[in-house]
Amino acid sequence: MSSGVGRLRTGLDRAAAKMLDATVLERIGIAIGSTALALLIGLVIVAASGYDPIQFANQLVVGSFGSERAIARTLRYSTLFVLAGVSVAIAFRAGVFNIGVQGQFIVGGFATVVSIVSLAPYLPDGTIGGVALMVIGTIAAIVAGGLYAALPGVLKAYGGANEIITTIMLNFIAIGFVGWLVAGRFGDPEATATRTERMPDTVGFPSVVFDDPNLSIVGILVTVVVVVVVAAVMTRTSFGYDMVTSGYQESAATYSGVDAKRMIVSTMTFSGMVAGLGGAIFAIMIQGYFTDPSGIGNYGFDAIAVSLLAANNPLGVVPAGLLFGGLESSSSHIQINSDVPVQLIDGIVGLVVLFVAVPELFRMIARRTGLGGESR
Amino acid sequence: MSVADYAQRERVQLAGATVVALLIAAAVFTFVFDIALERLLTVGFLTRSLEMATPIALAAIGGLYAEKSGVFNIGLEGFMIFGAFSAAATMYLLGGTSPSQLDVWLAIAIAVLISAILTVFFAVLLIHFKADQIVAGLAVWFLGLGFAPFTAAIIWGSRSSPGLESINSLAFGQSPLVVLTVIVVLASWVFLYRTKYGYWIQAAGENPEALDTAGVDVNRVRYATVIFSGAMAGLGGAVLLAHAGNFVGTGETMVDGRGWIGIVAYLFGNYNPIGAAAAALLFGGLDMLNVQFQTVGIEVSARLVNLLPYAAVIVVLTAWGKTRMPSSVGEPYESED
Amino acid sequence: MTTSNVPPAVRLEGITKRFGDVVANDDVDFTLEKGSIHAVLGENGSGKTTLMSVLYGLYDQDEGEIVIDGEPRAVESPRDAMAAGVGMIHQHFQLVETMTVLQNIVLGHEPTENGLVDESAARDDVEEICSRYDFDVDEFLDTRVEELDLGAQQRVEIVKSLYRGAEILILDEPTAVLTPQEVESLMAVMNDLRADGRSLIFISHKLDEALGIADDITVLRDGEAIGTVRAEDTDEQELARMMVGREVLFDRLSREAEPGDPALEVEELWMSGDRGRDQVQGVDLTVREGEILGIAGVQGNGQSELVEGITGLRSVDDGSIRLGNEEITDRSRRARIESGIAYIPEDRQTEGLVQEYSLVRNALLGNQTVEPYATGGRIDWSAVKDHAEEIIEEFDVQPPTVENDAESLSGGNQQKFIVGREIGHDPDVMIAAHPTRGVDIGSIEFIHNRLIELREEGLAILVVSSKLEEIQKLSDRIAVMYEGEFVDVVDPERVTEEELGLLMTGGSLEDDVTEETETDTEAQA
Amino acid sequence: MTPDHKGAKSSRGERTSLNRRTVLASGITVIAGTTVAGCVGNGNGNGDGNGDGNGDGNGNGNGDDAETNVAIISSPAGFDDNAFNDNAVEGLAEASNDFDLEYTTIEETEEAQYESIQADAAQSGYDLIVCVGDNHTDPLHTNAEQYPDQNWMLINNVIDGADNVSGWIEMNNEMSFLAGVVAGVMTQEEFAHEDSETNPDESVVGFVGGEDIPLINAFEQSYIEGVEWVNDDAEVLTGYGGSFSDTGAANDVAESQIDDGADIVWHAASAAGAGAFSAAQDNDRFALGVDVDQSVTEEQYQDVILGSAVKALNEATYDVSEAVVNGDFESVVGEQNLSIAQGSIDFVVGQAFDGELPDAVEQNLEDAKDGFENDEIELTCGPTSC
Repeated sequence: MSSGVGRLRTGLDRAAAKMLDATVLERIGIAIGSTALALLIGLVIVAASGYDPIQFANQLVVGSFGSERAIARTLRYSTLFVLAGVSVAIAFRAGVFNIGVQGQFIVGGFATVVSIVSLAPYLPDGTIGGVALMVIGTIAAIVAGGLYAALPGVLKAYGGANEIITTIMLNFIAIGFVGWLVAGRFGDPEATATRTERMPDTVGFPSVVFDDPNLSIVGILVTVVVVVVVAAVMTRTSFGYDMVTSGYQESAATYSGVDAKRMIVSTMTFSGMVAGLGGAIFAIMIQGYFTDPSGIGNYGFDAIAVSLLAANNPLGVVPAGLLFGGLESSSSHIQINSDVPVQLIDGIVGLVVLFVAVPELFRMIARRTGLGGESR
Repeated sequence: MSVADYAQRERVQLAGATVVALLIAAAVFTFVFDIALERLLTVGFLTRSLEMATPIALAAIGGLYAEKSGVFNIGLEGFMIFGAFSAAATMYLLGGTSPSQLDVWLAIAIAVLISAILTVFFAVLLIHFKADQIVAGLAVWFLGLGFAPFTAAIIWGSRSSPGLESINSLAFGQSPLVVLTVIVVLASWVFLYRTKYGYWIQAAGENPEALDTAGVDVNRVRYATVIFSGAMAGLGGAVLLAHAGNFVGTGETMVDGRGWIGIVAYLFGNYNPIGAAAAALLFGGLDMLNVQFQTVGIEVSARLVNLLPYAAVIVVLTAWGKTRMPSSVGEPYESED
Repeated sequence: MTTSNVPPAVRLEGITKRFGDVVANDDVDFTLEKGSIHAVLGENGSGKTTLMSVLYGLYDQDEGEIVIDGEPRAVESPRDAMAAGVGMIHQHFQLVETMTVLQNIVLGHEPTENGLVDESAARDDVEEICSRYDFDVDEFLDTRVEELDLGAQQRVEIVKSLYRGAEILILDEPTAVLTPQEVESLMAVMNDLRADGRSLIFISHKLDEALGIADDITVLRDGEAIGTVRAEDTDEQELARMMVGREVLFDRLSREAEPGDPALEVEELWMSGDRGRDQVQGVDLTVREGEILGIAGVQGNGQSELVEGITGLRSVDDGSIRLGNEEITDRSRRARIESGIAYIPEDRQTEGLVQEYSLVRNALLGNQTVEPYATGGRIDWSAVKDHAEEIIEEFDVQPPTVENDAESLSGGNQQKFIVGREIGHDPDVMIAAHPTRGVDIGSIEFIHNRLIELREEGLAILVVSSKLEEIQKLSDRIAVMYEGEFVDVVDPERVTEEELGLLMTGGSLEDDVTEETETDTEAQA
Repeated sequence: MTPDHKGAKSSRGERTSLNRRTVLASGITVIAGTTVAGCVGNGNGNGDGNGDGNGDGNGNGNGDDAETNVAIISSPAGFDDNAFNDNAVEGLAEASNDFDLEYTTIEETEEAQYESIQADAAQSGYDLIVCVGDNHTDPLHTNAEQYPDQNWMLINNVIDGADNVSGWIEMNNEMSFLAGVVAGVMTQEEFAHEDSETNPDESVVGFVGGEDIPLINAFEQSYIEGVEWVNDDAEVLTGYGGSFSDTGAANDVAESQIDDGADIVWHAASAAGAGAFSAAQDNDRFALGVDVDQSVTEEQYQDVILGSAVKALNEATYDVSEAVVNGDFESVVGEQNLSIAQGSIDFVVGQAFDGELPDAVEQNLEDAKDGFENDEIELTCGPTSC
């Protein structure tokens, strides 16, 4: 019985490795192909349902990159998708399947709000106090996200509990438990809706470059820094080498001196830290307080798709996150400006993900059309 | 006794211990809160637990077959959504807002058929095109969340259907679909462990080469199980709908995570159809016990009690973590010929 | 055995099989007479298994014809092969571990009644086969395959083929995983099968086995059939020449330097393994500077565990390990690498290399915390690349491109790369487990010479191998391991292969080959 | 959700509370068989031509050139809830029939996006933006200031000091109280209709909540107070399904309560509430509807829906739209109430029970309403939380 988890890993590893095998160019081709094919099918459905597909396509573009507001909106979503996507990529790259990013994101964001709200009275008002609070809040999120991810890591490493299942369960638990806290102990008695107290006004990123209350260049910069740091850790440090090697071939990693169990825990922790940071950005830059987490978007789940679209490469997560951010943003636009039921966008995202999973399909298409004589 | 048998026995003991613990907890509660036990453990409680477990068990059986044969169908949730929606749409097309019982049964059958047809595409992507099973399965969920409400909006002008019809109960208030599920569970156990096709399914997941060299087409077996898994998830969704009587497509839809719990159920049940059904019943029972607590006024936060099954899964996986997963899950099989 | 008026059981004519640019079988002819055993000999990668896979329908030949019992057959799948009466016992058993022996035997050919598998009918049939050939398989029909040892699994495989009505049996390197006793009983079974009129193809790279059992021997080299000879008309030297294309000398390499101080000392080591407790039972050993200690033994007698215990991959239950004067028993694998233990692992495919990594990235494997490749956790890739290029240069790794993925290299070149990398650690102790397994002859010699050179340079080397000639050729002393213990320590100059074989299977020797005086079976090495 | 505009128009004329049922119900009477565009409105003012084909269905021939454009942003529960959100949309649909007005629905279920989507809508040049749900309050604080020339309508809260926001507080507590009154009366009566009957021997009623959140807790508490106002000995069984969309969960909660003796169940579970109705139907008991006349919106359960506690949210959106059309938005700025005193919270008898309920129901309802109008009844909970 003992090898169950290991075997699951091997199976999934192989699937993941298959994605990694593809060359960079091929990956990009597949990503573009998947997206194009999914959009094409989406347009056919739009037409079949009696709407104007050209109009719809136009709104997709306008809604994502057509105006300053649209771009800001796209970047706002993308920031979260990229952070959550990087978090997923870290774990998947190391062969640990962290499906719990959503939960870590929530726990992180909640930790930010709680720590800031409770410490605010003890710190001076004004910018300095605000910055201090934000730093503390962000650290709290990173710690909380890391710990919440470390738990399934420990359970997997030392208890043999399949992390795919435990992290899914921990998502439910995070939503339920944080929701309980928000509705009860940490709820704002003054507020009529279910939410915590608002963080002080001094907590918030400055609005420079983008004239959007929920997007700040600071958030984008933090995201970029995270991407660069994670990419550098993966490719330029011993820890990253240990991690990625564990993902490719656990036995070789062990041979080279990696403590597999500790690696699982550190990978999960690292992944959760980034997810928690995403939660902090969400809380500080966008929300300003914390609500019932069941109403927070599925960033952690979509991030799995983002990461896989990017072949679990932290740098690739950026364009993939932009794509998802753009789709999400145009869905917002389409709501305001068209009659097409917005669920269609969710469906199209599903199609993108589906096609991303099937590189073979595109290789076949490439072969059939003679666009690239790719041999397997 | 083999390791697997031993663990199996531990699992049975564990399930027994859980039930006993729950009963003791219930007894303590009744004492502390001065509530009569018979108010808590009613026939209705049993009926509802069974009904709650039914869709989960069906999806779990489907997922279990697919995984036994080496294909991880993580898209159960999505197929359940499609199943529930197809059943509602069929019922509506057959009988408008007041379909007959025959329409209900027909709708269930057609929902299974539609889910099976959708799964054929999925199976081709997984098996022929060697799609990444995790990602493709996740995509099915997204597709279900998107296209089922979308189509509902086209048909009804709303993501939720108007009230349709739910299935009539048999004697003692039991749903015929619960009976159907019990039959499916038993039949799938017999099929898996007592027929040659069951042998092939097990071999396809454990050692596909062995099956191939025994002259059986591995991928054909896998196509069959994957399509079956979609059909069963679809049946689960249709059963859910037939119990509820209308389709709700808002939020996470009426399926609301049951497909995921289905996966957990068969892992919990260690890939044994009866074990999976028992796990589904355990989850259903826990959920309904929570409802009973609320009804009789035992003051526990519903939100927290709702988390019990999830916590239980984590504890059990950690303490008895070793689920025997078929060796070749997730690997596409390519016959050498 | 050959009868001229009966058509041969199998005739392969002009079989050619290509994989991409690689020609695995080049216009091979092969004839298996009815009621005979025909050995197919060849080095690893010579095309033996490919040829048999063509016959068994696992591969389609690109050219050529398969004639079975005088009839040309299109064998496109194992199903076709079985229909023609051909069964194959693979090197990796084709058994479903979680299913019972009986279920495995009948898989794909289950007798059914009312739609259910008729277990009792199956049982009767299988028991009948077992009694005919005196197999013990019927004693554990309801056991799960995963609980059987390899020898028993192999017998299950044979019964499975017979159950499917195979008249022609292909055994792909059947002895590789067996103990000598099991090999003996396999030979007896093969004899019985032949006597019963079945025809057998026996794939091997062991000359003595082929000579011992076969009627005819066909030698393959580089995908071509070099020739077919009658076993009674040939000898080892001729076969070896056919296999490798030149004379092979089993010469020991001379040594000059005297061993120095103890570099590695193991005392009273007790270890558990995957198969249970006490896989290593109180082993003592010492390897001195400038000395090669060989550990001989049949696979599965605790050598793997012992090596893993020393290298830090597996925890020990009791005892101590010292490197020089330092106690390292509780150190992690990484700490041991850093303190100077190099390790050529048993399985280069999964342990020694990351297949999808380029050679540059593989050059870092194990060196992640070693200067100058990594300083304070930061990797200096240019230093790593230089290192990779040095290895390639010095160890003649082909093709000499550091950007290539490890998986694109042949086994020998992979192994040379690993040896080069491990030596690059500048270690005090080198542990080499099966350093030349599955490696071509040229690379074997290269690796052997390097190990000897290192010994001359004062390195303490521990070599584990199941190849006796390798052990004899390299070692200054040979410790023989049996059932978790060192049964004896012998002088390679004074011991014969037969004597070693006897020790490895639990026998004991006259005192004259034993080095010094031993008090008991727990030899002080 | 195309309104039955004949019904809508006629009902507009009769502004008495007794006939309000037709108003409240009209919007959702013909759910089935309408097109999507009917649901999301008939086009909009942003140059989108898709609405044209469907515009006629709403009796609005003006296509895209309407004078007045209104946007409505959902609460986190989203549209298609057959209750709260749809009720608000309903008033706009009516207004679009009566005036040269068009509306667009914007569903946003993530609270974090409200600030941004409100701003997006404000930038798109709508004459009025309706924000459904208290969750919009915080973001609207910012946006009302940010877009001072934009007319806003906020349902469930007010923005203090903002002169461009019409804030509507619906007295959910009063509505819930009325439901409790009816439940409290009916559980004591001996009453049967078709297969269903009450159990006069025991006074047990049920409450089925959606998610266990303060808003719904306020419903629960006020309902209990209503029941106890009628009948001190009555027992109220309460439970939450944990979701606003999982009908099965609501069904299980209701069944459990009915098992335990409840003969009347009321729900505050949005779309999931249908599960409570089916539980009543399957177990031959009765149920009460919420927000709108659910004997109309959930017609197949009309034989068990004794009546519904309703609020004229549609009137509120209608009225504010009308004010905007007439250039008279100032008249609705500031705090507005949907209350019993205003005649916009009421209890309507189910369509299958017209004239069948015992007189005690009407009597107690009148007493309760009088009690509210005369400030004689004090409730523990406010309209949105306790």
